[in-house]
Amino acid sequence: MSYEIVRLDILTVMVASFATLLLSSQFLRGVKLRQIPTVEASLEAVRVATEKGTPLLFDTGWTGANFWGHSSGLTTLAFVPSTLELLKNIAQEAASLDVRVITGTTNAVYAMMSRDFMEAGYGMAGHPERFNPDDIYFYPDNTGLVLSDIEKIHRYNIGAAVMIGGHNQTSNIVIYEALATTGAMLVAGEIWPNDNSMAALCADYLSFAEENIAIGSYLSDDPVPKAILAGEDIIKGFLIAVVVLGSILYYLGVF
Amino acid sequence: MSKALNLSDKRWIYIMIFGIIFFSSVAPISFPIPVVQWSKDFHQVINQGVTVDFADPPREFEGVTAGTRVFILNSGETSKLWGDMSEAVTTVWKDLISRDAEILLWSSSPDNEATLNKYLLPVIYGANPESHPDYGTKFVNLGYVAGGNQLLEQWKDDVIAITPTDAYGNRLEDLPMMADFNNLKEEADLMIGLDARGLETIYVVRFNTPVLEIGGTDSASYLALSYTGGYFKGMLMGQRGGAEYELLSGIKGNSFSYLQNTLTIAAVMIIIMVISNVMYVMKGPTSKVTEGT
Amino acid sequence: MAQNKSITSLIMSNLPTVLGIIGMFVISSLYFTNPGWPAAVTLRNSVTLSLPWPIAIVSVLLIRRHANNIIKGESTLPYDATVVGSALLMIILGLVNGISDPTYQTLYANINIIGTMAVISAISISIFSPMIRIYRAKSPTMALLIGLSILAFMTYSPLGQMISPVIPQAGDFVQTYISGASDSAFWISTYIGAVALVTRMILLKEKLKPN
Amino acid sequence: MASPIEPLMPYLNTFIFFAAYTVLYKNNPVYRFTQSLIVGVGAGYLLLSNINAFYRGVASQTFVDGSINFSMLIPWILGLGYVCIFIPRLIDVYRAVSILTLTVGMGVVLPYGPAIFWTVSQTYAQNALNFLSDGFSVQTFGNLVTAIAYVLGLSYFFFSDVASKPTTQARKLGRIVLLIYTAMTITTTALGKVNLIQWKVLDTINGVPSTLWIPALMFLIMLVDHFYPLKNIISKKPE
Repeated sequence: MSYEIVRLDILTVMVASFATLLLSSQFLRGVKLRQIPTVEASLEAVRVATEKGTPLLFDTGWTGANFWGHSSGLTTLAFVPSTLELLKNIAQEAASLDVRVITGTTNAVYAMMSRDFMEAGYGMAGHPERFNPDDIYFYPDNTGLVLSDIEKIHRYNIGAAVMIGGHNQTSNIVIYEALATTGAMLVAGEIWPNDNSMAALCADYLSFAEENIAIGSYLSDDPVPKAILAGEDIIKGFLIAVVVLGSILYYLGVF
Repeated sequence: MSKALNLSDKRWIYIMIFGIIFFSSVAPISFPIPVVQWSKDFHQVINQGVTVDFADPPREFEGVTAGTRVFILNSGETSKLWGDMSEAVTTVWKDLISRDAEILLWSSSPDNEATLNKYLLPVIYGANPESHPDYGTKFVNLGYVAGGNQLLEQWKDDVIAITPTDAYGNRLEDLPMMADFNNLKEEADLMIGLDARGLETIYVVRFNTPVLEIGGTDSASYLALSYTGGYFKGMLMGQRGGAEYELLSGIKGNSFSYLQNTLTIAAVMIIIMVISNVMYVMKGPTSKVTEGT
Repeated sequence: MAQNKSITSLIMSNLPTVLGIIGMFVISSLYFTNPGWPAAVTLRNSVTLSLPWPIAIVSVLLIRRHANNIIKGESTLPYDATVVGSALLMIILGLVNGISDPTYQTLYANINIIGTMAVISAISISIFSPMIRIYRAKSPTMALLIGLSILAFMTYSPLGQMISPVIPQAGDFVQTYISGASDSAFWISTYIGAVALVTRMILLKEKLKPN
Repeated sequence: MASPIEPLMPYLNTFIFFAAYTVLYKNNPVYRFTQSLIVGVGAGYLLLSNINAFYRGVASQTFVDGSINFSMLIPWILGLGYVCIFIPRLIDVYRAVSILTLTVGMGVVLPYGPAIFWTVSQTYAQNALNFLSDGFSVQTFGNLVTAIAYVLGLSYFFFSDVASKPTTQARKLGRIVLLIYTAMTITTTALGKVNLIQWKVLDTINGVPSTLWIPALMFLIMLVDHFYPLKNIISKKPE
């Protein structure tokens, strides 16, 4: 059987992207990274919840919902590790300050992973007994998640929230509005641009799109994820060059 | 214990918005609207066609005429946006029927399927669409089939092999319309996504399939890449998009009744934002500075 | 020798992930080949056909959770009973009369579908509220953004056209050409981040379990 | 055939829609009941829809004309692997099946990233200088603006000091480009979503039967409750 290759140019770009990042993982170790405001602010939110004497809401929305081939595909998977790493760090801080962390998601598998990471965080703080698996909530659809989040915000008078993830149809702002009712501190970043716009309107601390994916690498002690993050800059630089130089070459008729 | 009504209570905002919507609904007026470029493009593609040239050789589509095979993907957020998409979808559907097109419908989730079952199909095909004379020859409903992008990858080669029956249990091979509407990469002449994503990379860049999009007003914000990148050859966004398509196609609908509401609410919001910001600048900043903005 | 052993043990301890990554690239090859490799097509199709299972299981887990709350006598008992009771009612209706049963269909459409639209419609009020309460010209950038929001209000309602046709033209320009490019930057940075995620998986840095 | 409860549905429909809004007044039992009902009905429906989807796609195709279709056995095996989530001793089987599904799903969509970032960049490059060859128009000027805005926006996402420090000015402009998007999106989203409320309000006014009295009654009850809390009438205790 003979196989025809479709779009060799895209295949080349994909292979080159992986090659760049794999090489970066070796050669860019130790490269310094700029700050992302939500990394430190997320831990600050735990302290604010402590002062107010209320639980912290950690909501990641649709994160991981697209394990199953949904149309938004890869982008919903990309920030799964990042949110889990953040949850582990928040859980560690919360355990030491004895703050309850209530989570919300739309996926049972992601909820199961959340349990692993949260439990690890409480263990790292030396307070595994403070971990309550019943504080991990999931709903089969976005509607259930938003409606129940609002109810919990009112019921627990939530004082601080970290909402880093992927919500749906900007429904994150309905949760933000409920948080405004209780006067909660809000740390937010969304993976999708329209949801991110709502975070820009309401959040006390904000991160944009890919910054939310990068948070996991910032929180890790491993130098390899940071090196890969630095390697991504090469791909972005290449795309910028494609536009700048490519436009001139197209105009000159070279292509 | 009785409580006084406090002007700083933000629930006044909610009451005001509901008030505007109510009064706009009981006193609708028609307004002139400009037709945006992506709506013009949408009608142009339906009416006259388009050339798609991402891969070699380019594909010429000559507009929707009798027998044009149109695959409609109810695969985005239809259930959530229906109140903002209803008129555009209905008007375009009527236009496709008037042009004698063959329509294949797929829903990516149970809620999307239920939305069209309740609000669209009864209007177009009656209470039992499977009993309509056009069913099987001009319209086939695949219903909810799980799989998202993976399914679209599979259907590009063969629909019937992956999904042997329609939403009502009929075998697809028994429906005349499906005889030459099976290999979507070649046999779908046009795709119309209802807030659908993923078509750009699955169909457009590899097979030059013409793709149009219908979404909510704000769908344009996250679908803009697909329009400026040239993947979508036209878009209708929100009830305003529906009104624009009514103007372009001459098919009457209900889109214009929504424009009174947007006019009133836009005017009120502009006045409030201008006044509150002028007062803020005059008083000097007192509230907290948000990091994000 | 010791290093080889540690690499072997690393791979063996991550066998499902290693096999999954190999599978991932085999499946990816289908994008670029015509026709696709039959074994890869079979794997992809089989996984797709099995997808209803995990989605259905989420519902079962949710119902189980609320049933457990009832058994434990939690303070949320009436609401847990509502969740479990309504879910069981739907399941019984669907199983007894089939999923085309009119009562089953109409309950879903008039409770869940309309509830979803209610939540999504509440987005508008949740935007108008902070726009009135906190959207202030705290800096020149904020002043620009507020100006653009006003332009958008005029463009996407008949108001702009009633004042001057130039207004909607200007709004459309910003939306199509600047917001469009910005949308691309948002998405593309995310896609690059996703490629980085797969790279970390290849290097076994992403196990989806905590260390 | 219509359901015998169909005549009640317009009232239920309107009640559910506006009951979801009562939380704007305050957290209350009507909201909590409605929320629980939506979650429960959704869970039951989703479960059966997916059983039906599996029946259509796999179960009904497993035995065809008296013989086994072996290609249909793999989805069955994977499905049984998922069921292991309910058996703690076999949870690793569930994890393995999940990883397989996850990686196959990622394999399908993995090429989409490079396909998008390569073809978008190419398209922008192709059109950026059209004003030099095709003359100055809104479209050719717009294409130039798009290319510049895209470059600035992308530069915002530089992470390493090596790349981000020399491009500080471009990144600041890039942040403004991203914020311009947010300003436009906030407004278009609000205007789009307010249509959804009007769509339902029009239904309460023009639908048969008219159900406008339901939200009106709800509003009145909330107003009364604000001054004379209904809870006190029921429990005979001050709030």
